[in-house]
Amino acid sequence: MTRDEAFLQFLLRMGDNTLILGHRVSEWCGHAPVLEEDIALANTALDLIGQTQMWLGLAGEVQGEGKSADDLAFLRDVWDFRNVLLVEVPNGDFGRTLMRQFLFDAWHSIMLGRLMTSSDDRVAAIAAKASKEVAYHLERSGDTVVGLGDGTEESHRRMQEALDYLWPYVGEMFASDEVDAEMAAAGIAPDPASLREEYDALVGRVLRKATLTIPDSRFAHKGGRNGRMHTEHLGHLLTQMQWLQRAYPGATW
Amino acid sequence: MTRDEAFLQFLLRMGDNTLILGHRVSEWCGHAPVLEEDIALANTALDLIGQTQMWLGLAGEVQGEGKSADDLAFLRDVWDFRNVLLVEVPNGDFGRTLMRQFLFDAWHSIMLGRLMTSSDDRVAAIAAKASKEVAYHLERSGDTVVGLGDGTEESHRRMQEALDYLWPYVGEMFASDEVDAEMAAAGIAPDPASLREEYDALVGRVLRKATLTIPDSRFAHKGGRNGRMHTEHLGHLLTQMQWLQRAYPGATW
Amino acid sequence: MTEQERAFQDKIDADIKIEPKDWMPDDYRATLIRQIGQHAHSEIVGQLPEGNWITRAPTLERKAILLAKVQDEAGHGLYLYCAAETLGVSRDEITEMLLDGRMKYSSIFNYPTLNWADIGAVGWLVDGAAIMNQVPLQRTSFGPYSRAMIRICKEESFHQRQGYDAIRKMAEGTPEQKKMAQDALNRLWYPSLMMFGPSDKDSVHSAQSMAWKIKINTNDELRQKFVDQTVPQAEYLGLTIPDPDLKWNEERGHYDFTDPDWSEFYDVVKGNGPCNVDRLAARNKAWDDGAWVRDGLLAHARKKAAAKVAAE
Amino acid sequence: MTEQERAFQDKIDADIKIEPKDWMPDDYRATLIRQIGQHAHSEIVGQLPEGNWITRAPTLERKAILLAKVQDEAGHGLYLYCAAETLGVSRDEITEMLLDGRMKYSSIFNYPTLNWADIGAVGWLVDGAAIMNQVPLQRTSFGPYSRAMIRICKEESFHQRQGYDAIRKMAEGTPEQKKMAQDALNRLWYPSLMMFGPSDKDSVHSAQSMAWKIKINTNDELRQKFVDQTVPQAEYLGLTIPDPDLKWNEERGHYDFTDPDWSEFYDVVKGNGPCNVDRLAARNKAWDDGAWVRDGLLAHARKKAAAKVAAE
Repeated sequence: MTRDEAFLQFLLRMGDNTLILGHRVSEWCGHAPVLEEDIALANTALDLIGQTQMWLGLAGEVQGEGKSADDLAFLRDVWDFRNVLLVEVPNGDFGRTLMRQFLFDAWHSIMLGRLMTSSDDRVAAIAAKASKEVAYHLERSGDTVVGLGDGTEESHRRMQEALDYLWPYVGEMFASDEVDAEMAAAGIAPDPASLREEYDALVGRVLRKATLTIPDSRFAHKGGRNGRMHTEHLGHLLTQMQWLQRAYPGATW
Repeated sequence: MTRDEAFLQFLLRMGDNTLILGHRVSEWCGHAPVLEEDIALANTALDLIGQTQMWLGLAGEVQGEGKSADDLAFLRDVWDFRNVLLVEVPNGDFGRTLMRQFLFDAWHSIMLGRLMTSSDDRVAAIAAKASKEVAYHLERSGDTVVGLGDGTEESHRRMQEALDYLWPYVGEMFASDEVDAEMAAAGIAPDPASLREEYDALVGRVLRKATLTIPDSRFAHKGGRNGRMHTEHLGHLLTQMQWLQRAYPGATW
Repeated sequence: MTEQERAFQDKIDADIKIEPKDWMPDDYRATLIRQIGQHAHSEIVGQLPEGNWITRAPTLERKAILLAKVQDEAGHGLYLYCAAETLGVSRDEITEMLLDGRMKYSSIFNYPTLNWADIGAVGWLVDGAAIMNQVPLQRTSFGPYSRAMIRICKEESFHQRQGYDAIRKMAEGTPEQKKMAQDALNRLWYPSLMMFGPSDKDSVHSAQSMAWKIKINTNDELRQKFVDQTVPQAEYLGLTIPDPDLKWNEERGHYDFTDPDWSEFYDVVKGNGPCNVDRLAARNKAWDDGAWVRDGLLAHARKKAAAKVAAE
Repeated sequence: MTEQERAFQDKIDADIKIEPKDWMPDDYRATLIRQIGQHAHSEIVGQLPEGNWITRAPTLERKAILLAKVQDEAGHGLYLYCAAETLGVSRDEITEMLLDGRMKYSSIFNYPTLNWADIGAVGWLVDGAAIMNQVPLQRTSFGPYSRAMIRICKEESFHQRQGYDAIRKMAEGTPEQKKMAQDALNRLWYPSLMMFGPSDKDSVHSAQSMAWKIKINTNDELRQKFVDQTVPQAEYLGLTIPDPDLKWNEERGHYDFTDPDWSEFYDVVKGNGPCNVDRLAARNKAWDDGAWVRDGLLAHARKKAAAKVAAE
């Protein structure tokens, strides 16, 4: 694997994470439990779509086949996606959506913090812009997880169920492979495994405040970051997301 | 409008009804309340898909542009569909699905009975084959509507809600326009309005046994039979149904 | 008219804003609550037809624009609910009136969005008609409402330009795209004209509302203005207004046009629009499903407040 | 061994079927209930991965074939639940054991179906492996089970041929279709090998089950037979088995192949497969959502029966 091949994979991983999570969050539009949440969710989705444009834009550049961010977003099939499985699981109830957001935001904020010192200026610049947005996402999702975890009996139960369901999807964010080794060697991105300690501390702190119990298992579903085995959910998501581009190829919108 | 243009519209109406309803029913696969219902729903969907192949196959022939039934099913967009709105509304709970099925089956069986004496031999032949299947669908959906309507308090309530929701979609099946006039003049198909009396008698009899009350309104949603205004639901259905054909144009499966 | 009423009307005539703590006639208050509430509900329900296409937006940029727009609409809802609250009705109270059908929202949102060009057409026509209604309301007599309208109008005119840009892309695109644009215009033209309400001669409340400066122009004036503005835009796009009798009237200096079918309008208001049932069901589901979230966050806020008191 | 047990074993040795009313050892009954129940549950849960593609089937014919297949699987579930009922356990009872995790289903259904070629591969590989397991069970000692297996095997071999035909179309199709076929084979090969269970030397129940003719062949024998049958089919399709060490062993007259990763197998059995949670959630939801339907139909049947009695 050449450095550019690894770099492309890394960029797709970053961009597909934000693309797919942004899509999932946008599904809530008009259906949130309270108006302020509708606005906040739309805002999160909007930030993630913006970040997608930057990551996938750079991915297209590095790939060098003349593909735009839109080409990459709308014209790849399931196996070409490189997002972690966590971001593609269905929204479930509002509690699961917010728990997923928190578990991702925590990783995302730590990752972007490291990427701000990337040896690649373009990566560093994207990270600098995105990390401000994500700091706000994390503050918000963390607060909501605490509020609902330490709310009523029902909200506590639902948040614990959400955590139990999502926890097996957390480990994949810290898996390392040859792409990561290459990126670490080039100083472009950190080894994901090196983020785990900080993550556990941060997530542990918030979930304790939320009176929630982290499941006692390190088992991790994998297969998204290398595309080997996504969940069945991603294919359904793409039928919607890519519909117009697939049905009317070559049109400009 | 020439006779062939009208004939094509008529065939699309028949075939799109069975295509879209067959798709909706197939969504239940593996999720029905009891195993026998899983089997029965799959069987209904299967019959409807088979009828679709016949109607749309003939439609492609009459159109004379070399299109197959698959081309018509998988490569038209929302506005080109000619099914009544009733068949595209989402499944809802099992009660709504069965009520929709019953309201359609009743119309379908009467319609097919008339079409068996069509002046067009091909139409008569399709109707003869389909009407045997549909007689069974009607018997089954009618029995289930009676069983659930006259079951528990909850099942009665749900069936009444289903009927209230679906009733405004019934009228469209009996609307007449210049296509129908042309078909009636040619002796190919009856004027839909002429089926209403028999329908009201049949549906009234079953719903009375089901202890359900027909809403006191003749208001009818329209727009499916001429494609002017489908519901928002059809577009979402097509994203799934047409995905592979749209994503991989020209492949054979 | 009592002295109090006289003083109140004098303030309005002198273009002095009425503020929440000022005395006001009961009818003025009730009419405003109805009008502001209905406007707020329209923003909220109005998220649904556009939200219907967010997951199918064809490019990242279009998705972002649409999301931002729907987010703005929720924001407008928020301003307006706040304005209504200054009149003594809580957000939850009027939300429940929406959900059980006691209060209405703009009938235009009971029509479906069926192809991507509808998203452009909603911005162009629906927001266009809304602005036509709202611009004069910036001068309305009730202070909080007037200030909310000033903020809202600014954003709405931005949305309208974006909508026009989106439908222009379609009208100038492939034959299928152009067909989508025309189809959208065909379906949304008359419902947009209906947004101004029935002719004033058929409207019972108009005179009093105009005296109170809750309503500034007549429905027919605004409708004419909208037609006059929109027809040249459609021509520029190469689209055909679905009205064979539409034509420029040199004498009047306005377009003559066919009135919408008001029986359809009353049908939709009664609940028989293509999407009334689904729209209200969606809002009710969001509200019901969200009850545990609202309860949970409230319970947490109370615990925190109690802990703070205990610590002091 | 008691005299009763002796006589029981003699019947089995003489290939006389055991029928529900015959005396049988408690362990024989319990083992059969577990085995038949697990098989029945596999048919039911097995609807889900294939059902996942019914709404996306690429042609009307493929949709019809897939629907018919999934319908057959529900039918197989029905035969098997009936066979289990003859052993004194009701369908609702063992269904609830599936739903709360006390009983298992075949682990293969905890893998996802991710592209259309998976549907072909499931027919070719998964049904192929199932048949390999099931053909000998037509001769199993328990009469109702044996008769159910005879009906099932007939339909399964039909499914397998259809599956092979579907993946052949993919393998002979466009480059993307061929890539889908290879991708499906890559993901499903080892899980298919796992369907025969761990090596018999690691299996506790095997000896007794074979003596009772509940199990006819060893897991390893069947696995080898499956590999020997499947490798030439893959070659014919131009697909590559994802096992670099796979090769023909002239001496043994069999293919040598790499054993699956049994730690993955035990992980999946424990509940950590890619889809365990979602599969069980889907079945539980179907059951819970359907409670009112089952209750309603039962209540109606009772009313009818009562009316009939009253009329007599």
